[in-house]
Amino acid sequence: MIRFNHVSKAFAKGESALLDVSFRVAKGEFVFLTGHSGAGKTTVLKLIYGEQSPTSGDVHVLGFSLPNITAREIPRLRRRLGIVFQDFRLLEDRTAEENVAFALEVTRARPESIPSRTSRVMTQVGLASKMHAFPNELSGGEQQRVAIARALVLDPPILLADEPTGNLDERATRGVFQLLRDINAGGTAVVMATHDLNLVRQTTNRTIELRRGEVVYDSAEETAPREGLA
Amino acid sequence: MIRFNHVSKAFAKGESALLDVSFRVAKGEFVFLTGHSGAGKTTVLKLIYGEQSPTSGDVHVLGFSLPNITAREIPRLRRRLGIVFQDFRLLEDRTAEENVAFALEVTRARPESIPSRTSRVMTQVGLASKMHAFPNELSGGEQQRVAIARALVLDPPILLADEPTGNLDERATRGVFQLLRDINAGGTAVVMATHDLNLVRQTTNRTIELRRGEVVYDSAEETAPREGLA
Amino acid sequence: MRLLFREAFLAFRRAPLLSTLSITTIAFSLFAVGLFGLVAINMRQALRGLETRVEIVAFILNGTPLETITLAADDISSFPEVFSVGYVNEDSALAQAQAELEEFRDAYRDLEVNPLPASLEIRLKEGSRDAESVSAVAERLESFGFIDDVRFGREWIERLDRLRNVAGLVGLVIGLAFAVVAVIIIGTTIRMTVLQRAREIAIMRLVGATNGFIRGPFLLEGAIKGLLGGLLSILLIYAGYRLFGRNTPMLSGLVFFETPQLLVGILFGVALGLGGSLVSVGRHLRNV
Amino acid sequence: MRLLFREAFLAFRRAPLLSTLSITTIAFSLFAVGLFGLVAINMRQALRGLETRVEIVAFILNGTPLETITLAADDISSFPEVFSVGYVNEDSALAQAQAELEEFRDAYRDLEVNPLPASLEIRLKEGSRDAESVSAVAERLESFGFIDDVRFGREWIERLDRLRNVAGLVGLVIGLAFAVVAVIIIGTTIRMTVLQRAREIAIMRLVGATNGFIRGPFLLEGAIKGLLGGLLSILLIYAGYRLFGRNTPMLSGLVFFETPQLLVGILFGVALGLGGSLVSVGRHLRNV
Ligand SMILES: Nc1ncnc2c1ncn2[C@@H]1O[C@H](COP(=O)(O)OP(=O)(O)OP(=O)(O)O)[C@@H](O)[C@H]1O
Ligand SMILES: Nc1ncnc2c1ncn2[C@@H]1O[C@H](COP(=O)(O)OP(=O)(O)OP(=O)(O)O)[C@@H](O)[C@H]1O
Ligand SMILES: [Mg+2]
Ligand SMILES: [Mg+2]
Repeated sequence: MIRFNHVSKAFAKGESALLDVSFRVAKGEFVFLTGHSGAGKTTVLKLIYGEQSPTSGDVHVLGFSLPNITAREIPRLRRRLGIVFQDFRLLEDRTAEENVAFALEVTRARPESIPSRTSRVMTQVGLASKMHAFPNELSGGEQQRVAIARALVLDPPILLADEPTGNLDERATRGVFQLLRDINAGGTAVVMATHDLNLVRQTTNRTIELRRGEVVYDSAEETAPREGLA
Repeated sequence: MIRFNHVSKAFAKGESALLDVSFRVAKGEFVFLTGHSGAGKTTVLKLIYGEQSPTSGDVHVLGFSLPNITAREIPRLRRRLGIVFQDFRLLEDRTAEENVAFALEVTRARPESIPSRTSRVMTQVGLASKMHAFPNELSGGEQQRVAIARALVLDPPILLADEPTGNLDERATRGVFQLLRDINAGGTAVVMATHDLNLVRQTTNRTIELRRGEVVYDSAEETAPREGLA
Repeated sequence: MRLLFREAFLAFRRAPLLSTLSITTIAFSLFAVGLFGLVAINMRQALRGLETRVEIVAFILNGTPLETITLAADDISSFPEVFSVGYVNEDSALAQAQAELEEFRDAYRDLEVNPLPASLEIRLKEGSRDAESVSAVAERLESFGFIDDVRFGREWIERLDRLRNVAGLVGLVIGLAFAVVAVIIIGTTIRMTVLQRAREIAIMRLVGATNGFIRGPFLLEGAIKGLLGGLLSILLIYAGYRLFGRNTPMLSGLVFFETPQLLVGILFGVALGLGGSLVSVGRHLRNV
Repeated sequence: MRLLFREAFLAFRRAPLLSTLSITTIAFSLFAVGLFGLVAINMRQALRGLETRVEIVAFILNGTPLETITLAADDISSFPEVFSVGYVNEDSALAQAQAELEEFRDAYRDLEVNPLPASLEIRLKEGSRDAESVSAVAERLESFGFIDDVRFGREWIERLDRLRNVAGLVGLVIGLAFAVVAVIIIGTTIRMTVLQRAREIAIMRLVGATNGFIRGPFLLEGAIKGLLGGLLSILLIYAGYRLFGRNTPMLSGLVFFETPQLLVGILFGVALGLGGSLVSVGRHLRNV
């Protein structure tokens, strides 16, 4: 479903966020993306949903391929991805409910189905009582859960989650994680960037670790030498 | 230094974020503020720096007293507080360095001293190499550390930190926490809202726990019954 | 479709200030253009009034028999440029002179003989009142044997011609200048709406909205603003017209736009709003 | 201070589009006001030209001795309203009439006796060319025994009076309208700058910036924009003046503003920019 092929990403100022990164994510897999702050986790996700373009190498997602993707194809790609952004990216002038519904409207879902689908996910993330609050009337953790709800509501074949539990307490974190696992059990591939190592250690899910833009560990390739790790 | 006196806070829509909260923070104390998402941690901090006003009760900070504080006094209060916001609140069109320097300019610090003070705190948070990057060129954790640097640079008598490690990996979290402890050792009172219970458990610092807007536990009043805790 | 309208109206509710500014700008620009248009229309009207006074006077030799004159007059009225031919005999010429030329009434009062000749007064059709046609007619008149002299105030007609040209030029230049400024201001205003909502647009694209989907509400919004602006401008112009017309009795008989002209104005407003939106949003979407 | 300027200029670098719009709006508004001002000035100039033609003609009874006339002329020139007195004898009156009144040249050609009387032509001083003063002088002239009749084109003078009033009124109304619109547009534009930077302002307040500290750069920014807008408008007006003056030879002798007037215009621009900023930022800071 996702394939990184010797991907590097450098920025105008000469800093490089990714260096020769290669990996594959199969249908229905659950992958943790870990690494220190600034290691390149968000950059990997941005390449998947086409917000950034690789400097070299190529990325294949759901049959689309970067950097050759056309401007027309990008919306089509994104509508098949559920994305939880690290900084939430909620529309400030819409209520929590409208933010979630908007993702459905964009994909031209049947209008009758929108209210029920929206309130179902809002309940799943524990925000049924905050449907009509605007983002600035929500606590940090509540905003994060709205962002998660918006990604879930699409029932996408791939879910990308960037630090989806950074603002959540332990209990809420466990809840969200369980939600992601349920969805994954339904066949959705999940890529979750996180530095909550507790979470990572609790599970046997595949883990890809980045360090300064390089993949230094991939549990799926345990046989390969874990270079760079002390 | 900080005193909450039967403080309640309700919002227009009738939801109440705080209910009869009372506590004191003494000079040089280090206090954790914990609680589930939406418990009211951020609201407590907003009341301290005067972004919100209590619905009933009063808050005393550094000789100022809410809700009776005048519009003129608020800047004077805030210039004596270092604040790390949960959502960072960086100026988008200034570099990391300029964001930090701005806090000094506002307090009318001597212009000659600004560059050295700025680069010192940037080094302390491990961002010496990112001085000239704009916020949107920084990773989530890097932005968070710029926000921390901006709060530290003022050498304030009180430091308020709202979830300052939510976007940081374990190592960076330890670093930032150590930094806050060093500053606390220098006499600065620190109030840190967090749900990183690992961090809380590692230390013997005072902890105030909120639940649905009520103080359900305050380690300084261990003798009092811990109502509401199972 | 319902969604499209909801989004467009949401934009008004969310940015009432910017929306008001856009509408005001469109209204103001159309108001300015319209004002000049109105002045131009009224000027043309006034010139037409002056033009009707363009006439050729052919003095008739003393003693020409009346039948000759009548026949010639018939002949002349069939010239393609000629609107009417009138005969003024010696006595009425004197009466007219005394009535029109106050300063010489005294002088004429004492006259024993009438020094004025009879004449034919020829008025021309509306399209033939320029210097060229008038000269042509005058020349043909001179070929009649009984005509002594032909007068037509050459200078006055040439001045009218020039006035007409200048008025047209000035109206065109100022109208164009205002239209250009209007388009610039509208474009910038809408570009600012777009910029103000840049974060929102960015988020929309991140959740997979197509450019068309994003553009739709903006275009509708622009068109609605243009429509409102157009209507407002007509109100303003009409108010100005009434106010001005009321307070300056000297300028009575002012005319206002006719319905088709008003419709064109409103359509122009809609086009401005739509065009401004299209350009701004298009550029923004291409650049991001 | 250095900080203040740095912040103000940063604003330009950061929002070149909005800054340009503000400057353009100010320039455009001043341009409009200035244009009407210029038209008004030139109109006044033109009216003054017409006014110099306001004269009173006093016809003299046939056979009045020249000395009487000369003495009376001296007397008349000492009237406070009178600028000059000229004597026109019978022969020059005829010559003048023949030269000026083309259509009656023929009529006069055949005259054996000169029907025209001699006259005194009296020009008035600049401040005394209104209908009232002219009538007063005319009345006093009529009291001279040898004066037959006094003519002064009452209607023409009254029309001039009315034209003067209308011109003044129209100029004032349109100028005011444009100024009001200018202030509204500038205020809204700056309000939008403020709104666009609302997040920034909120953050500044959160780190303890006082209202004065926040307001400073905005005010300076407004003043600078006003200054630039004022200069630009003068450039525009001058360009228009040259362009227009060049292409319409009929309107030669147009005058431009003088330096003090230009300075007032620029100051007005600065005031607009400053005032707009003050109001917008002030309101925003109060409301948040
Ligand atoms: N637009 C940009 N221009 C320059 N450098 C950038 C840009 N975006 C990211 N970077 C840099 O690339 C590196 C990787 O960033 P990325 O956001 O992928 O980190 P991350 O792993 O998500 O970190 P975090 O856990 O803190 O969110 C960082 O050092 C960052 O400063
Ligand atoms: N402006 C507001 N209007 C209405 N409700 C609000 C507003 N601000 C906060 N709330 C509500 O008050 C409650 C407490 O919010 P607060 O931000 O203090 O929580 P928190 O403890 O900081 O949570 P988190 O850990 O998720 O950041 C939440 O339920 C929130 O929805
Ligand atoms: Mg990241
Ligand atoms: Mg919070």
